[in-house]
Amino acid sequence: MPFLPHTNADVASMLAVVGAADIDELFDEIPSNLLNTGRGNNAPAAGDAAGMSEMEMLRHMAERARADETGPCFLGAGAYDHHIPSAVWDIASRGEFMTAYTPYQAEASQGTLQLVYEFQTMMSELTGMDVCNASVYDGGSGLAETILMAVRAGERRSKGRPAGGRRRVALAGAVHPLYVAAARNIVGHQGIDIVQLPYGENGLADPGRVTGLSEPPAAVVVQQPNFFGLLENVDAITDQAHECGALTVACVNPMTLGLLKAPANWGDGGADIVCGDGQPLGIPMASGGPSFGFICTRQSLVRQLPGRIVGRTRDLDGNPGFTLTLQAREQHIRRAKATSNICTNQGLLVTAATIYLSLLGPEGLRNVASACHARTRDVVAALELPRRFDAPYFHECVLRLGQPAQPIVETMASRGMLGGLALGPYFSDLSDCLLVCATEKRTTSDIRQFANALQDAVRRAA
Amino acid sequence: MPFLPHTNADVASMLAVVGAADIDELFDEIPSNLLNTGRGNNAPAAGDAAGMSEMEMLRHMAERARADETGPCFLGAGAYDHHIPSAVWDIASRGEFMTAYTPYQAEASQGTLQLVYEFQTMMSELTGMDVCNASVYDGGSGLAETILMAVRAGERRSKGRPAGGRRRVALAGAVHPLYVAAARNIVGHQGIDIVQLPYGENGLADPGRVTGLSEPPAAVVVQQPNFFGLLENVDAITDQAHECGALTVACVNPMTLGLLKAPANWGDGGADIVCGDGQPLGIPMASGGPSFGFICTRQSLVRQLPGRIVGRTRDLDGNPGFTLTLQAREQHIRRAKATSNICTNQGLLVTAATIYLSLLGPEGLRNVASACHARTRDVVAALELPRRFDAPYFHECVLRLGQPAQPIVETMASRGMLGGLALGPYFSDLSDCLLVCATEKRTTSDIRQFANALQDAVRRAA
Amino acid sequence: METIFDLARAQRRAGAQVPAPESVEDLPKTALREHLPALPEVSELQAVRHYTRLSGLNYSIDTQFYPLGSCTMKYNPRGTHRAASTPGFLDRHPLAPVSVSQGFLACLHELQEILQRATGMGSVSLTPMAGAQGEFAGVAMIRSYHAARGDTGRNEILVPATAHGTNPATASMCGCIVREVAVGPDGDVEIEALKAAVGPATAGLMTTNPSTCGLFERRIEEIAAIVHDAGGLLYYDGANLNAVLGKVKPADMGFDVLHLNLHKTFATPHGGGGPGAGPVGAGELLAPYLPGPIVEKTAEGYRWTEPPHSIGRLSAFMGNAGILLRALAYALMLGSEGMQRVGEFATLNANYLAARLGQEGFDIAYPNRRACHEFIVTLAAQKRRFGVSAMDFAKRLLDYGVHAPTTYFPLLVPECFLIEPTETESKEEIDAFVDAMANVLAEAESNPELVKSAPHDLPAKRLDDVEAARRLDLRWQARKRSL
Amino acid sequence: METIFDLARAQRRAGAQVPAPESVEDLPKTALREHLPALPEVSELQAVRHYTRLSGLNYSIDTQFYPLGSCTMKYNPRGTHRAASTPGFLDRHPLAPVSVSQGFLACLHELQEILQRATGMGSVSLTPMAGAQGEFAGVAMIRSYHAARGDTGRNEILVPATAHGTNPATASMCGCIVREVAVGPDGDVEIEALKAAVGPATAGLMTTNPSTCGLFERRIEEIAAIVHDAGGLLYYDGANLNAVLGKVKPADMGFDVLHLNLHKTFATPHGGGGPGAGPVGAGELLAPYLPGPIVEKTAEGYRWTEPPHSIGRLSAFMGNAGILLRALAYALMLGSEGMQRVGEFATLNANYLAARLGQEGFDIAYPNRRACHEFIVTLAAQKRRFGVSAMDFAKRLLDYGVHAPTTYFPLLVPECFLIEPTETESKEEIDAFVDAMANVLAEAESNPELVKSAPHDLPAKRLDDVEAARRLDLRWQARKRSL
Ligand SMILES: Cc1ncc(COP(=O)(O)O)c(C=O)c1O
Ligand SMILES: Cc1ncc(COP(=O)(O)O)c(C=O)c1O
Repeated sequence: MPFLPHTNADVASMLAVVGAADIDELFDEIPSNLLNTGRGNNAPAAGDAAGMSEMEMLRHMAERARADETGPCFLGAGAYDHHIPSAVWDIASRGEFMTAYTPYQAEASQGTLQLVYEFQTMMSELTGMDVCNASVYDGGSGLAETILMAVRAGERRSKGRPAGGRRRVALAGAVHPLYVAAARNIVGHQGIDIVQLPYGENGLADPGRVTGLSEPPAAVVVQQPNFFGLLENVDAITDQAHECGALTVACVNPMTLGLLKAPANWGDGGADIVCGDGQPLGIPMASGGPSFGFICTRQSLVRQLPGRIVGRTRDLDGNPGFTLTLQAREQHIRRAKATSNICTNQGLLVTAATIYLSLLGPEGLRNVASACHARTRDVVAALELPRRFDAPYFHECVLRLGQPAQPIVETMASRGMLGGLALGPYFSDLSDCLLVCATEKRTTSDIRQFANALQDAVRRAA
Repeated sequence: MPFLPHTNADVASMLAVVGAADIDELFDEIPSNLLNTGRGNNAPAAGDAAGMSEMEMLRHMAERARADETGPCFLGAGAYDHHIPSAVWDIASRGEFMTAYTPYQAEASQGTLQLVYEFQTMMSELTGMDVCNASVYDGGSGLAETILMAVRAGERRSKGRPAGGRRRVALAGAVHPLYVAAARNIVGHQGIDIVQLPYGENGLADPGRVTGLSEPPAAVVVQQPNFFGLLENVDAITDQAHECGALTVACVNPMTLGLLKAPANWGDGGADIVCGDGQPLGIPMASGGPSFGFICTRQSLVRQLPGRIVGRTRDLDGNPGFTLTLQAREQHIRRAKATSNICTNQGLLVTAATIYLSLLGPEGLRNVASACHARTRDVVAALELPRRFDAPYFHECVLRLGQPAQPIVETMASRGMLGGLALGPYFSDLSDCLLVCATEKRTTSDIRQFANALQDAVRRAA
Repeated sequence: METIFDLARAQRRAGAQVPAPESVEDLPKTALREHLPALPEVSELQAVRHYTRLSGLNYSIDTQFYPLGSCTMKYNPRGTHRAASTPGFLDRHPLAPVSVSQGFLACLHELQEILQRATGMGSVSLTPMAGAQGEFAGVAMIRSYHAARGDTGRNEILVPATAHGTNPATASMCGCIVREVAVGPDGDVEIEALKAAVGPATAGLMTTNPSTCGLFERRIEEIAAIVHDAGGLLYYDGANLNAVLGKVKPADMGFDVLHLNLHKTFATPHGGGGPGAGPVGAGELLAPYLPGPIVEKTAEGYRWTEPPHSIGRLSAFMGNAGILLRALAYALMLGSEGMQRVGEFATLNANYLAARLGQEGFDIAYPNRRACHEFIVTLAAQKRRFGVSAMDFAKRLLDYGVHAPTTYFPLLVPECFLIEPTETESKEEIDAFVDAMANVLAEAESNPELVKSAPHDLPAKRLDDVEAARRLDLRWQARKRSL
Repeated sequence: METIFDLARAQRRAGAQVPAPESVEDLPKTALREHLPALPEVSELQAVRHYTRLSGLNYSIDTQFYPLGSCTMKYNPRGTHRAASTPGFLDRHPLAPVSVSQGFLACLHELQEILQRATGMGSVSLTPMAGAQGEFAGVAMIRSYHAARGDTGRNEILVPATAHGTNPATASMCGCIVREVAVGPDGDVEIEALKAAVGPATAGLMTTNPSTCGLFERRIEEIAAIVHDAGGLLYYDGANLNAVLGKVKPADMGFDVLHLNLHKTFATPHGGGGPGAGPVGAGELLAPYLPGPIVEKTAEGYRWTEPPHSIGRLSAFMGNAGILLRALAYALMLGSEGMQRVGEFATLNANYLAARLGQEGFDIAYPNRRACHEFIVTLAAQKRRFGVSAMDFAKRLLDYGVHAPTTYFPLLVPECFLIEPTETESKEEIDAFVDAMANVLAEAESNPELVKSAPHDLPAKRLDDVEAARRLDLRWQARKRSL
């Protein structure tokens, strides 16, 4: 077996200490009818019983990986092909970060703990909020956790008062549909109701709709930029939500905050909770995971915040140091009454994002954001296709193909190009629409190549 | 500039301390006619004056790298496509190994120093010799250093006696021709003469030829396996060399020593100096460099050994520790009288090789060696081409194509396959011969694919 | 150590990482921020040096023995990291069409089959992103099953008193009520207590086996029968599967649904907090409720599918795909024989370590039971005699260059250490740990203050958790620079 | 720390790395070994943990300020490592046909051009594998040039007394006789001594500029004229080019041939001892003698070529190709402006540090000269007054978490430190170094024993070099296990 250090001599002397004749004897408490004593009937589907060598395994995996390589990516929709500085993963994959457990023993985990404290600071700076947690799983499930948090917070505020829509949350219509699906599937089990406000002809949520709801919801969720890449009227929505006593939940792409207004500054009062997916911050797309979700909030709501939080404290000598804090909210202490069941989170990705943000700095992040916008502008210009919505877009844009988009995407794929997302499966009224995206990595020649291929595919299919 | 930390405020305060008005003033000792005061006239050929971002640079380099990707490699001839365990470079490229200097401050370099001590031990075990240096540049220049060392050693032994062939070295005919070229170009400047003994019809050196030389040389150099992949009669050659008072120099592929007799055990007396290239030990082919050369020898010749050597010693508390030793042989102390001018060597590759050998262990290295031999046997069987030499081969073999080999190699390359080495440019009598090689990485399907393509190319060209 | 913010200076930057600026004149001013966020402004070298140094302050598997019970801190093979880092996988967009995803889908399908075989479950869904999310999926499936049958009164989830915190927390998140079932002095669930607890409100029972006490629940078949007879279903928390991998299949024990912690049993690195992956497996009854997407093999190739009554997706995309690839790579290197040996040698190491510690005078919590892959030592006697707590002991162990075992879990056993050496540690490492434990024991007797004020040789002295929670300091503030 | 051999046990192995055995029955028995070599037998985790831990015992740029004079320990950008690690480069066979090597050849050609522009030399050969091999190539070229002209009596190489050891050693390896030329009290070569030294036996002069004293040789043009007039040629040792990169071109100073240390000026990592790369450049006179191969651009693409009177190849293949790719990547990121700023800011940092140390009471060896990218401090006064040597000082600095400067080089200045901060270090790092120096100075006065017995906080106390050389222990021996 590849990873066992035991020599025959070791086994013999260890068994002697234990007082067992053989290893099988160590399993003598297990009912024999349950015990699999033969070898090999758990065989993996590939490879023989003895297992592959690392060389064979890598060849097997590399052949498969090669089959999936494609050309330049113009697909976004929640996962973005950004440049990742080489230093990010050279450092994040150091054994000391990658093979440590959750930092329960603070004195032996100051590296990870300080880094998370720095991460919390950076995310607070980006969103303008007071605090950030040390990650939840991803943007989709993170939205669910955020909704649960908002409902809890709402219930605390409305204690004594009639329940009303306190277990209902309103979502803007153009929140990422896969986030909405995940959130529904999770919060539904606590009887929380999600209502979606339709998006208007311009692709945006109508702030007026918020106050128009029969019962004011616990929270209003808006995504900026929204799923269509458009800039919502976040100021008005925030104000309307607050007006009807709801919390404002912002779902954001943290990369765009290099340029876009921090949610804390939305409207008069600012968003109350900010969530999102950290993938754009130095995380490879990697089929969507591992990435990480994050939740930021105001100091007043910190005890409702799920997930781990690191605090600065002092050691016996009075020197500063870092430790997990507010653990009394967590499942291992609070059990059935915890803010969430989350335990293992996405720590290594937080590590990468922290290094990424340090390397980019304020100017770097702003320039990445502006380059993404500029390249998308170039794509829209090159494609010469009508835009479906006329609100300002950031780095994704919905274009009308005048024919079903799905076959076009397939054609592009057969030429090794990720040409965007066909919106039909998500919004039946948009089946002739393509959501395209460009990041700072796309070159003029990528864009030309893409435009030619897409125009050609559209022409042939028409 | 990408890697400068200086803010304008820093520059101003630093200049104030120095007492200079601006940075240009710091260059006021340089004759102004030499000084380039304008910007940009050292422009790299690509990219603009401001330099590329890392993202742009990586794209530029990746496009070029992609152009050179080929299919399975059946080319050897001194560089071999072996499996490298992932752990090797994950660890060797840790900043603490990769960005340290030569371990001059021993107390701050115990990591590298202990590792080199372990390396010296492993190489001594493989070759059977007493000591190994901490690397020379590569196999080719290392052979030159070895010849210089042998001549020095010979001169010391023959002090007072007539010089004879003491500045002459005999090389077996099938030593790697590029090693021979490098060695000639280097040792020639010290008036050392290299004679090459022709290889026989069986591709091997004739041991009888050694004693047949008019004047006994300082040393006889034999490569095992030789350039043609054949196993030389190393026992007889060693004995013959010793008989005529010459040293025996073994040039070896360290991977093969997992299986082949250690040079220390050749003949009755064993080889006196062993050199070679460490590339097969966990070093990527990387166009031939960086790899590393090594030289092992007997204790009695250690003061003639060029390059760095690490010794175990004690610290002030009496605890064991490691340090560079025998520095009095080296250029920075001995200057014009040093054993060699080498200073910077190939330390990081030694690091990788040490980790590689630790992961492979005796059994692993033996199995790699036996797999290389077995796969080459499979290739020879699959190709159904006549062998040029009938002596036993190890993991390279010379096959006769019955037509010029160079065009066949070109045809194979145009199909993205490295089909072996055409021997014509190196040995004019072998222009219809192809040197093929297979490592443990070659699969049955690789070999089938190769055999089909080669047979097809041969058929078409015939 | 200074924070990255302390190193920052206005206008400093890692220039090679900053793209050229572009005009955004066309964007509405109201959408833009007025000031740049105060992210650190450092040079590339400063960032590299800072985070490289920070890494050196951690204990990790790659640098220390790490016998953290319930966490299975085994060797994380570097090859699996490389496999998952292949560009074709790393650069794959999650929504790439199936036609250009056959390699990735083949991998997932292969892993599904491996996990099916290893657990005996007929179907597996890989999407849950950690153990707790797997648990959520499982409980949600149980609820959906009952609901689909119109059996709407079942809203209670039973857990042994020793259950891991995620079990009750998950049940709550799924809208269930949690009932704890007592565990007897032999470490097994009390059958009578269980019988008393089940009833028409019972949705199911969640349990690990081996239990969080490191003991094999010997009457598991009887337990399964009781729950099933009461109309409930059985959830297997697979976090402890390492002990019996390849030896016992959860399906054979009577479980209906389970999750596995790939970041434990399948050696994917824990990353200082994650990521993990918590695939769920189900038998015939619950398979239709599995979360999607699942990979299906058809004559035309692999494709995504959703089980007919799926509880739906739990994440935006396909879970922690990169972790799944690592687990597959690991399983392929193990082969079926290797998989069986995992459980065998994890158990050998644990029993050997328990025996050695017993010889050194430590109290093993369940001395008459076989240890599985982990076991409990209670330091209650030492606490009583020397005033040295399990936490003190743990902190002092750090000074000996080993990570401490899990402390104060399970809650049942006072002053406890849950110790899990894992199968990839050598006898010498285990012996060195025994020596460290024996030394600390001697110190506890001769110099308890030394132990109570530990650690002494780490980057920080004992940190004040109470202070941390009382005076919350959760982010660096510019004013601190002047301190 | 235990060696890897101490961790080994018979029959232990890293199984995933061991291929299946194959028969070698067909090989002659006499060619085979009888016993397996005693390589370490360890598990994969043991190897990973051992070497990861060993790495932690090193000081390095990524973890410490490293002002090692003459070594240019600047930041090694991680992006250049990634560029060179692209599979198309990493897996490229050195003898791959030119038709499948156009990407690689284009890179080399681009680097040749960049180095030509940076040095003013018309031709560059990239093959030398380090500075010393570049020097060898250069001296061999000079010899070949004279020989080709029938000027056979020229076998003397002149070097300043302060020359780096590789200069005289190289001259000897090339079969030349070395003559040292005195350096005056102002740090410049003594013109009169040079005039006396040149003659019909002069093959050439080797020198750096800035010199090993960190000073710009002001009369370099006069020196060049003297050597040229005597029929000799000028070799530029480019190890110190960082000081004037983009500011002064060696060709303009009158040099005929040079080498560059890419592992210094071009930021490729030193790797704990190497590898480096020492490309040689030559003007019209010597270009025909450059070592091959060189890359040429033709209408049909790139190809290998040999200069007409080449001194021939010096290595089996194309030098340290991977290092060349890293240097190219670095140069591309610098751009021409960045290249110029290298010299400027290296010089600024050095002059600032020299000024600060002067203020703290240290003796700058050449106080009336501008420092270039490095400068010399002499601790002769401290040695005299406190009995604390430069070596003691160096060892004590290590305790402050900074690497020591180069000690006792150049030989001319007693008790010297050659200090080179490089341009990639921040003012704060430099200030912290000044503080450390000042502290050690205070300690030297108040508690010289503390300094003389340093280091105190490193993995080893002061190591006994004399013992190491007297009782040679160059490899681990099995019997030591019992010690
Ligand atoms: C017994 C047990 N169950 C469940 C979990 C939860 O798994 P995760 O941390 O992956 O959410 C853990 C891990 O901490 C565990 O030890
Ligand atoms: C001034 C000087 N010349 C030459 C060399 C030799 O270069 P290398 O070590 O690359 O052989 C060095 C480096 O140590 C040096 O500092």
